[in-house]
Amino acid sequence: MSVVLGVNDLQIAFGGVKAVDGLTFDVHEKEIIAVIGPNGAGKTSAFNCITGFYKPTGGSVVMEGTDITGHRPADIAAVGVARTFQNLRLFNDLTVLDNVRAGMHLNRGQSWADAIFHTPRFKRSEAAYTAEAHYWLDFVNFEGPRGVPIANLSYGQQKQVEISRALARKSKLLLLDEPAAGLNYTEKQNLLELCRRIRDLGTSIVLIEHDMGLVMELSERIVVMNFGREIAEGTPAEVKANPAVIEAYLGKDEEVEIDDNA
Amino acid sequence: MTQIIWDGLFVGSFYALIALGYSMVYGIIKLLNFAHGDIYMLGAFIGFVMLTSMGGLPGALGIGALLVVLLVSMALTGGAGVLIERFAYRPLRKAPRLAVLITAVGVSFTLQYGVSAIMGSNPRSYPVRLEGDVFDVLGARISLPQVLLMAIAAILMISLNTYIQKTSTGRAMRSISLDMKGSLLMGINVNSVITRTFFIGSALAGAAGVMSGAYYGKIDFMMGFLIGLKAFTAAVIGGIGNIQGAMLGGLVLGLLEAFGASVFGGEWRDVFSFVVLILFLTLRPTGILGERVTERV
Amino acid sequence: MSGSTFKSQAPRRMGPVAAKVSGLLESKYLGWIALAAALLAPLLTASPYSLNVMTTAAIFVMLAAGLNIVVGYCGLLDLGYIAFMAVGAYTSGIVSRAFDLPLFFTIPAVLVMTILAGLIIGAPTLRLRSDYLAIVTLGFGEITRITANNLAVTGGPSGIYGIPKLLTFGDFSVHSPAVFYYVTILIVAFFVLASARLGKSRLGRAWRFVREDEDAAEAMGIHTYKVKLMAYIFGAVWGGFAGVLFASHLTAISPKTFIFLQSALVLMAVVLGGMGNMRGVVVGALVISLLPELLRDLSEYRYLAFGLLLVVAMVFRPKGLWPARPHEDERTGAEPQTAVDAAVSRGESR
Amino acid sequence: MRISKRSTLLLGVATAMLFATSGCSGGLLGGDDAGSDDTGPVKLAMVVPISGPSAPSGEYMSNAAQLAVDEINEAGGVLDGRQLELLVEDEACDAQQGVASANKAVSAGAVVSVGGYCSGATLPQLPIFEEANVPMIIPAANSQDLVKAGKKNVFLVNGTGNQQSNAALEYMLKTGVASVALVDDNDSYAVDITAETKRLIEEDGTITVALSTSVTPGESDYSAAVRDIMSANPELVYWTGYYQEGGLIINQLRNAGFTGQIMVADGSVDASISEIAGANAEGVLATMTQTPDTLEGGGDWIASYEDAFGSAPGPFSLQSYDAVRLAAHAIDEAGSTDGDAIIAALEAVDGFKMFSGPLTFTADHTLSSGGFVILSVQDGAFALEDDLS
Repeated sequence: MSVVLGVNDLQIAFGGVKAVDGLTFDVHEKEIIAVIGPNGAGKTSAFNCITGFYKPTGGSVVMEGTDITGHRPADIAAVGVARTFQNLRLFNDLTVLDNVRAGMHLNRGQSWADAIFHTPRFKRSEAAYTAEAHYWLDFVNFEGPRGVPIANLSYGQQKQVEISRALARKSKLLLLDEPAAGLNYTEKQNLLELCRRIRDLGTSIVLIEHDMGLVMELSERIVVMNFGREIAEGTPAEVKANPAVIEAYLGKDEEVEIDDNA
Repeated sequence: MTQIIWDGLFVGSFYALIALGYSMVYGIIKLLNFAHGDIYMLGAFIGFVMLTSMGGLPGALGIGALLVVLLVSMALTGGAGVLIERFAYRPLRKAPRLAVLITAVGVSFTLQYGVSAIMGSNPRSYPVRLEGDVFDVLGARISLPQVLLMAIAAILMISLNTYIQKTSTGRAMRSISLDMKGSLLMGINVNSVITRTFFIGSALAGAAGVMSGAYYGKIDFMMGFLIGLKAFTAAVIGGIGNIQGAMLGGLVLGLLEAFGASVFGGEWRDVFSFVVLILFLTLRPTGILGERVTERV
Repeated sequence: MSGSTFKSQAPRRMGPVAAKVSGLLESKYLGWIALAAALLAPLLTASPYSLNVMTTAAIFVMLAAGLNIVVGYCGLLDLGYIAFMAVGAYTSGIVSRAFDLPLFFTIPAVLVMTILAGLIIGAPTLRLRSDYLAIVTLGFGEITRITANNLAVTGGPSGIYGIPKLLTFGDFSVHSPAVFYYVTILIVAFFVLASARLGKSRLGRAWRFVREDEDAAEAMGIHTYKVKLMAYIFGAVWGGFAGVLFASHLTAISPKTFIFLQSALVLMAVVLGGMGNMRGVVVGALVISLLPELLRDLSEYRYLAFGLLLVVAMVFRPKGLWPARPHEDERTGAEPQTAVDAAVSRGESR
Repeated sequence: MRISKRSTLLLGVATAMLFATSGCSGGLLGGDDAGSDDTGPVKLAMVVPISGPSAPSGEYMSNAAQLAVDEINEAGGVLDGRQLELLVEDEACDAQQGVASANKAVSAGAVVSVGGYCSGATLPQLPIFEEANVPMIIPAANSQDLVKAGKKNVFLVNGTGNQQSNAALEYMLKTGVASVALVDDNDSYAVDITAETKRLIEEDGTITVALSTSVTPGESDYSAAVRDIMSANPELVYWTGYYQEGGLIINQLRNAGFTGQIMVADGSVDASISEIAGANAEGVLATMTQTPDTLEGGGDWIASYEDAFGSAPGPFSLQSYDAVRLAAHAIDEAGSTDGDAIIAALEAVDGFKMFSGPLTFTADHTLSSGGFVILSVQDGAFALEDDLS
């Protein structure tokens, strides 16, 4: 299995505080990896470094052989990294379809001149945008209205739209920041199934998640962080048995059993 | 040469007084209060109305009367600032930044043309004028009124600085500017602190307005526009949100302008200061004294 | 399917008349109706005065359409927009007088200069925070005006007068007021249509994404800086062409025309009309430019009223009086599903 | 979209009704020759600032023009009994507004224009009046650009920048000034005078121009200009801008210890200048055409003006009054309201009696003699210093 993303000794500091301090992991093709850790462990900061929203103060990020360390987020997205955000970052005033079309921005297919003169090329391109947006909404089993502003949707539906938007990017790698937060049981089960279908498309997934049940069931490997450092990495079973992980989550000297069932 | 420095410092102290309000408000609620320059104009007109209505009295009382007028004008412009915050800005505290900025432009328009509607669009001349001896210091001609005005400006700025550093309100201001949500959680009455900030900032601008009227003699409803821009430039030079920075920035801009004007010619003076503003914003947006702030996603 | 199912979801409590008016305003033929009205108007009144007022209003509509790209679509507050109009007007004035050309032939030069102006103003400033951007554009607007005032090539403070006509074919000149009005209306209509269409394209969507959430847009691979620069350049070109029409209309331009007040008026048209909603912007521009003509006696108070209106509008309707109501049809069923599958398949993604 | 189709129809019907009710008055379909009416009043257009910072001047001008119109009407009007009517429109010192108002006046059927205060707003009006074949008698605006435009329908009854500069130079030579500083406010009117004065001084060669500089209007602090003047150390400072900044500069110059003479151009001749500069304005000289209070025999005229409007006349009141009288004279001479005939009559005017002296136009339609005199501030008001004769 070839390596899609290589994160090597990643570091970022804010005014002397090291939010991420030496994070290293690889993501292979068609792999689902979870990054877990207590609140403030530096998971989202790591995501932001990988996707270019923060400039790492050290280390490197390599995407399919291209060094993307410290590049612009847009350039990193263009190389094939898509992401969702911890708190939904949708375009609230725009329609559901427009939100999904955002993921297709790099498809091109029309120029501004095409738009002004409504050339056949423009019409074809717009039809393709719309059709593809519907395709991705269907893919995530979105059942809400599609022509209305995002703000009219339920939270669960908004989460679905955010994932379809990222999917529309058609990237090799998808970073999901707490995709299950705020979802009910059924929705979580759907998410689980969705992630697998995404993987089957050929996309690797890295997710930050607090729901251990979901993490254990879904991910092939788990990276555990605490205080910016990587304290463990391995299969779900290995991680569950790792004393450092248990300590990080529950403090010293306590027996712990991480619940398998979500 | 000494004359250039002195002139620059004198104008700079006006910039500094106005820049303080800009900077304080920006520091606390990240609002670029476009109408701030017009508060300065409002102060000048309030002073004008008071002095005119007193008839011949102020002339006889001289500087004492002027000081009283200065204080009352400060109180009134401070109140105006509070009202503006309450009715125009507070309802928009959570609105998109664009909406707030546009509101500020609207407030500025309202103040300018409100004063123009009431007082007429013609320039007015101040009934009381500061006059006094001129003496020569190291080749610069320095007049008594200039010294007096700079002393008043200095006193105002020093007391403000003490207030911010030493009192609980001052600490609350600093804390809100660092973290508004956190301050709310810590039990700070954010609204009351913001109100005070607007009061103080506007009062200082009002003071500058009265001082300008009394020194230069001519006031008009557009007088706040350009100086507002300059004061903003000063605040940026010093590091916006930073109190000492605003004072420093005012003086620095005054000096830069004085030298710029003597090098490039008076007609390019404003272009010169706008270029300074743009250079600072693009090359060092945190100003001379500001700290680098990382914006979080 | 008309898509009325979800349209009715929007909360609307209005009587039948209001509904009819609203239906009319949302009609997709509204633009054509407005154009027809503009073309028919001179049949009713064609005095030099009314033609002048209508021509001025049309040019103002064009300015508002341009600023709407920057402020409405892209969410960048530009307080010095009139500078672009100045660049266009001065370029065409200077070039046409220097080479004794009708203004029409200065268009390439105007294009180059306005794009340059957009780049010069945009490139250093578009990385700034939005409020800094506002004040820097104000500064640039003033710099442009003062520079025009100070330079000899721009005619100094008296500006340029005796600007040639837009176009002359032998004896026939398009400068008789009525003909010029029609030429202006057609040009403005084209630019308004073009900006409305841009708004509904890939680029227009990118502008809105940037306006709504810059970070999310970046994460989607949208180079926000370039996209903003594009908005600036389009806005600049619109403003520049409005400047050419303006120069041709007035035959004289001077720095005094390009003061901050003018930028603020265009901004008001955009804001009051409804940021991002091209129809609203056109209405806003017409109101701002025609109202003072209708209420000449109150002209002293109009700016006060505009200022108050701006504050009130923002406090109670932060998106403008007639904001864009995003809505589109649900699935039309026309999408060729197999073609989508093909497009979606991995190979074509990059 | 069912609703919209019906409303399209509605709008169509409404438009049709509008057409039907409005008839064809003035539309492209009907005749729009508004000015061809031979019996009604003869309309004179006066486009002057009514709003904005120059509004007071506009009032001085429109009042005086109205006074002349009333007097002429009382004496029987023009063209054997037709009354004159004055249409006052706002220019607001703004090009756009000026054009709109000029068009409005043309639409209303004005046959002669007797307005024009701000040169910047007057220049773009030239083509409009030219196209409508309406002669312009411009009472106040006097930029050289108006002359340079070379329009045959344009006549200036105020002295031009060139004549003002000549008057300034004449006085400087007369009083033996050796060096001058020229300061303007970067406005077209002021820059025009500065440039012209500089050219004349350099041509003449006896006086040196120690400094020529501009300030930005609308500010309070002019220390940069003051510093430059102090270091150039001229014997006379000639300020060519308006009184608002003029007052400030006079004040700041005197406070900085300037002891030489200060002279201002006609834009600064306003009572406000001594309000702003206070005692420092005493003795300030001005180049100015005659104002009623400096004119011999102006007293009666002032009295009738005050009678009619309850306030004293101001700058350019006289010129406006004369412009209307001149217009009436030309219309009578021409025997019709035809533009070409009136222009011919104006060109033929020889020794028409005006306040500024007998009028004959030069080839470029300016006054043969500008009538500029030197005033000075005495006890807070401008008074005649030297009539340069």
